[in-house]
Amino acid sequence: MTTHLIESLGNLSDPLCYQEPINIVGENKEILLNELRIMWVIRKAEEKIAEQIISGAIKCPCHLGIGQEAAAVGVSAYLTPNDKVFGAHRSHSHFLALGGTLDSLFAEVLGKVTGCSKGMGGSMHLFDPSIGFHGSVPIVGGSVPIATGAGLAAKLSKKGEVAVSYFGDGAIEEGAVQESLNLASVMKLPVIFVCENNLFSSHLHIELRQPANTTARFAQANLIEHAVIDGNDVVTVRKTAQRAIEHARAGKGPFFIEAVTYRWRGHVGPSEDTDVGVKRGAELSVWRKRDPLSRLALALIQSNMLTEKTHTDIQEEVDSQIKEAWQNALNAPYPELSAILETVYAK
Amino acid sequence: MTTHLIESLGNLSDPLCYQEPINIVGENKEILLNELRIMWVIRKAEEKIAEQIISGAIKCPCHLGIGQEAAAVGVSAYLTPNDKVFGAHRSHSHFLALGGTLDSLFAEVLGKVTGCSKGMGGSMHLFDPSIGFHGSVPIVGGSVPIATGAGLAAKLSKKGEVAVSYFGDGAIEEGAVQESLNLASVMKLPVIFVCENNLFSSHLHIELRQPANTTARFAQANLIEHAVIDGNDVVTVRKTAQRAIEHARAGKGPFFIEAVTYRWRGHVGPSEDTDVGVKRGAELSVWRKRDPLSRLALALIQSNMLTEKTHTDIQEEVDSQIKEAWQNALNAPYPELSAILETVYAK
Amino acid sequence: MQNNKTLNYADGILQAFTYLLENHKEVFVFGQGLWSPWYVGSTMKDLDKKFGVERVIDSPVSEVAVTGAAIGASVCGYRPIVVHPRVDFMILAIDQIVSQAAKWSSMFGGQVHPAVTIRGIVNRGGEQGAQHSQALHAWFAHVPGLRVVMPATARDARDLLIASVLCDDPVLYIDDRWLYEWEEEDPGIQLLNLSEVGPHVLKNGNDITIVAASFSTKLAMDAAKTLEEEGISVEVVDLRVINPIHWDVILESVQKTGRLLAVDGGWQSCGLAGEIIAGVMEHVPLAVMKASPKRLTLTNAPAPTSKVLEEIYYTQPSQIISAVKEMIGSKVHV
Amino acid sequence: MQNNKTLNYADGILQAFTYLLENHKEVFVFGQGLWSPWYVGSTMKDLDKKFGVERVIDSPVSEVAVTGAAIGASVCGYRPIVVHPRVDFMILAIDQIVSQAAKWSSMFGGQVHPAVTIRGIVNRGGEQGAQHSQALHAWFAHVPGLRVVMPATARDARDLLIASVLCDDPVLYIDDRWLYEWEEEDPGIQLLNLSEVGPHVLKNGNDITIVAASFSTKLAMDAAKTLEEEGISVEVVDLRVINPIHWDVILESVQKTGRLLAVDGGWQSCGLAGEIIAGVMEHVPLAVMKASPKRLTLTNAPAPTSKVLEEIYYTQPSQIISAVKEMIGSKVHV
Ligand SMILES: Cc1ncc(C[n+]2csc(CCOP(=O)(O)OP(=O)(O)O)c2C)c(N)n1
Ligand SMILES: Cc1ncc(C[n+]2csc(CCOP(=O)(O)OP(=O)(O)O)c2C)c(N)n1
Ligand SMILES: [Mg+2]
Ligand SMILES: [Mg+2]
Repeated sequence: MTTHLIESLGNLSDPLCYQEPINIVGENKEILLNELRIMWVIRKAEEKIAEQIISGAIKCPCHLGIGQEAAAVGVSAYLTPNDKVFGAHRSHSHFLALGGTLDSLFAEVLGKVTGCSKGMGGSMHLFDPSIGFHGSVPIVGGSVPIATGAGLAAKLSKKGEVAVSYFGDGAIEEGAVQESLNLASVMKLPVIFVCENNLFSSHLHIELRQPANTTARFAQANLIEHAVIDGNDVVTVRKTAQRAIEHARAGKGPFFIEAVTYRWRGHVGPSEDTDVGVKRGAELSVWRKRDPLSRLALALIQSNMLTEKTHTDIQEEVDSQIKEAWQNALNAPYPELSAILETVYAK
Repeated sequence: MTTHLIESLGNLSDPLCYQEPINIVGENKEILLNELRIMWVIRKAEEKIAEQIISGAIKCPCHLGIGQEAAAVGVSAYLTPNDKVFGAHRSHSHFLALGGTLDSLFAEVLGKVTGCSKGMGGSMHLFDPSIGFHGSVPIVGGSVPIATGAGLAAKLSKKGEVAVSYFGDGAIEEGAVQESLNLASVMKLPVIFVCENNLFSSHLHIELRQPANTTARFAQANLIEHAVIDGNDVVTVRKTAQRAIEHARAGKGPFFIEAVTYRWRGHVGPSEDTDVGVKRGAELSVWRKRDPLSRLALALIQSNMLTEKTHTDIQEEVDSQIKEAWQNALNAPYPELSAILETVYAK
Repeated sequence: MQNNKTLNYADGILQAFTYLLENHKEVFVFGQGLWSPWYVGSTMKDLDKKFGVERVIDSPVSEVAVTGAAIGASVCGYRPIVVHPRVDFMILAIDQIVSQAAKWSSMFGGQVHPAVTIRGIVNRGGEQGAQHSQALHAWFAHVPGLRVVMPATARDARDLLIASVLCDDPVLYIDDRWLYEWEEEDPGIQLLNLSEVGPHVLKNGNDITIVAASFSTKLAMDAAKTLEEEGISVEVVDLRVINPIHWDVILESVQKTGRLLAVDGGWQSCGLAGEIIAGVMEHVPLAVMKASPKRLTLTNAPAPTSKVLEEIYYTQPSQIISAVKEMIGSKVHV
Repeated sequence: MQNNKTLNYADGILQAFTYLLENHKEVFVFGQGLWSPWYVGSTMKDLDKKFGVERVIDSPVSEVAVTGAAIGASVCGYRPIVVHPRVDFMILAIDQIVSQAAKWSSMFGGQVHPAVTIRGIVNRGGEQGAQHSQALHAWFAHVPGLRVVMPATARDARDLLIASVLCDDPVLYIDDRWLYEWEEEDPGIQLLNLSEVGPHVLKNGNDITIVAASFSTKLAMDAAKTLEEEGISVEVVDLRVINPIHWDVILESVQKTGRLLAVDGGWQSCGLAGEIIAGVMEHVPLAVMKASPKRLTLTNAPAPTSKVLEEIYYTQPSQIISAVKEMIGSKVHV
């Protein structure tokens, strides 16, 4: 096999491209409508969080993934609760896409004991093994070796489970991630590496941090099967993830998905960072047109699978779910003070 | 530019290949004879060290590079004392090839104050800025970021200096090295990365540690100019290094040389490790035939640039140098006890 | 800025960077967030614009390579300042700091000194949680070969940063965001020789010695003020440089007061406060002591996020006040 | 092996690995050098052959990924043992140990416990030099969330390794090559609950308490033997678990003897010996103390290579003997 080195994202990084409705030919309507609904849940949950940071109700640092919803939703489609998923600082979408509840997310962000991490984690430390979400942490790259180890566990226990490691284009610059790619490859571990390449690490564009704007180069160097895709097209993501998961479940080793996307909000918090990010101000408005939600919704409408009315209904239903969950979270109690010392060691 | 990913060393890792005399057509006789002589100095110095470990005179751990002499000699040809060279645990050859003295090497290995590190370093910590050798350290991969920083210094001072970083095929598995490759590439630093791929890290063959037996994959992934060569052919190494150094001096960024070679002795100490290394027992005797010294000597003899007699003379001259240097080192004093505390901070 | 009557800590740091970049061409700055006001507050505002992106270099998310590269540049004659926006991120580079920078002088017989300054910021509170709140200065103070600087005051924030960078040894300079607004009068830049800088008495007193560093010094000063009003005279010794520690001022103070409270913003076990107690108790005669020494440190747990928990997790001046009263009130344990 | 009358430290470790791999299918071993007797002496001999390369896994030179992967496997129900042939190499993985393993339980509200054991070997002397000689246990003892085990005796080497692996918390298990030949009588494997294991009195005495761990405990025992012959009765308290420390046995012993010498093979500043002094002096009434406490630690410098320097760099029993005599001889400082 001769592989050509991928040295550029090409059109995938050009915000003027991939703005049209996504291709849903042959796709199942219920699945698509469900994906649309989950993406709305994620979008609106994060908008709620943005609003509540501004209002002062939320104090903890929140990294919003608005604009990046399709990646998590597509990746989660073929995962089961026995699979082991790990995230990072920007993981609300990963958590919700797997079925994490709004109640437990909002409560966690507010530091309430009903939160998914019992109020001990906040936005950057989410955890719910019942849905297969085994933890997100904000040390960049920190969870990638851990996810790799979940892959090792899966390999040892021979039940066909897979591990999923979400990280960003910045994380690939960490040695921890590079070592993990080699380890997963040489040990043929069932790990799906999902790099959400949103072109930025904090304020810095990838071109200022790396010699090329694609990260799949490292999958190639480590002889890991890979795909570089439009991360804002939920169907493409889902199909790619299916391939990746089947590959891993079959014992063929890791798979690397580079999902190209863009975040609409700033690195942390609700602002847009257009004054901060090098290159960002000019691009953002164009990138907004590569919206994973409206591109799916429009495709559904054009194929008569969705009416404007139903679309509005979905959004209103989500709005009321969010409202209720937010209220529940507000009403929930804070952790006992003793939790600080009681959670340090196992009982 | 489309680059094909190098997924295998091919013949370069087959010890049955590259056994013939090296190609010296058009080469300068004096240069070649000098290279032959330096390789003998390195070989015999390390054999002396091996002998003196067995005798009990040397206590400190020594990693011998017997069989790998050509890489250092070839790389050093176009370097000046203003360039900044960094090594690792197996750096006797790097030190001697730049002109480090036998006296200061032997004394260092014996822990004497006349050693190149004043007896504070031993075999694994060599230092002589007067020849451009700025330090070797045994934390695997540890000096690679440091050499990268010497490249940054060279870039800032704009005098056309280059940095050289020697490391092994094991070191490429360290995150520190991976991060350095990206940093050097994106900042276009004048760093020559020299990976002496001897196929082993301690007892483990590269095929048990990485999905492919070539490390230049990582140069490719980082868009670094590179060459994969027979590291036991001093002329090829020298010509490649010339290209690399010119590239770096011209401000075109880093260069990665993968010099394929093999060590004849064990990972540490004088034994051959044939009972220890996975795969090693069978290969070693064949690899001995890809000897960098005899392949050059034979080429010189076949081209009438060298007679058996002169060759013997060279070796005898080296023998007596070694004998004298060893005696000097034995006679030298140990450091003052106060050196322990006096070297911790600058005065 | 130089002529202001008062100076705050953040401006002190900014002045130091400005002074260094203006006056020393071998100084450059390297780290994450330097081309954007990211994590470092106003302490590095517009340095990139003033001194150029060649000398104020933003970096990939590669703590090991960036730190190591600065060390490499330092052994080639530069005086780089590496910036880690959090101590938590800095520990990814710990091998380069501790096994490389701290050891090169010794390993090579004193022939080379990595004159690198590594700035790590303690940045906590605000529900940031366990991985974004660490203060691990005790680790670095454990290691011979490193100098570890923890300024408490605005002048020290500035003058000790300058001294760190001009010192030939590898220096870890740790500042705390909770101090950025702390002000004091400013007589202007003082050039100090870092190896001569030791603890100093920030406030005189007779009844008890509180030894602290960085933000804990501010807590101690706040507590001392309240205690003074209640007639208890506290001497506050600000450590400034926590490795190597110059003991004289500390020992003299405890000799005088007979009581020692060590306050530290790091964890207790094998921490800085314990070091102070051990060093004092080894050298101040037992008979001088009027009370058992005591330490106040961080709660022995990772940092929580929830604000209700943060409030009890971090030491408050009120705890210092109670501890002092207990030590003064109590007789010597007999 | 189980029925031997005596056991040495290296065999103790090997027995523990064997016991764990035989009896607990969720145990596996991961690290460098496991398919060859590399650095680990006889402590892991032929485990790969006995239990297969699927469970005794040799690894690339990737400390971060390997350690992190073990943590990952541990949160999925396994009980991995990571092996770092030197503490110096282990520190490359410190972020995974300290910011991940130590914090996951706390950060996630106690819902998950990384039951990983990380073995780091102190392997020094033999002119290996500054980067191959470090003993950084004080760093790890500083961190809540980690349990840190430092066995001194052969039985503890075995029983505490088993207890470490069966404990649900992340454990750092640090053994010292200089102890591998140390023997003692062996009553067979004892299953212990690690959270209940604390310091114990290894030798009774009345005149002074020496507190130590790991190889320093052996030094203390050697010194105590000589001192006993000279009529000085030394109590040796072996710490065994240095984080979290159970203080009772230590405090009781010093209460009894009135004198404390802390001996440690790590550096002094912010080290383990200072922690012992601080913890004791906070709690044992001043009036009980018959002499100022003292500590003997590593020379405050990176390890030299030259054997003439190594000889004075490491603490010798003779230094303990002199220190004890000075403390006993001297009156209380008044
Ligand atoms: C080890 C470490 N270094 C730096 C940071 C600061 N930091 C937090 S998020 C982030 C950006 C990471 O970028 P990327 O991986 O692309 O994820 P994105 O924010 O784009 O989702 C950085 C640098 C950190 N949290 N951890
Ligand atoms: C960080 C670290 N991990 C492990 C080791 C142990 N070690 C010393 S040399 C070596 C092998 C390195 O292999 P390679 O880089 O190929 O160099 P070679 O020995 O083949 O010259 C290893 C694993 C070390 N010194 N440092
Ligand atoms: Mg990104
Ligand atoms: Mg090698």
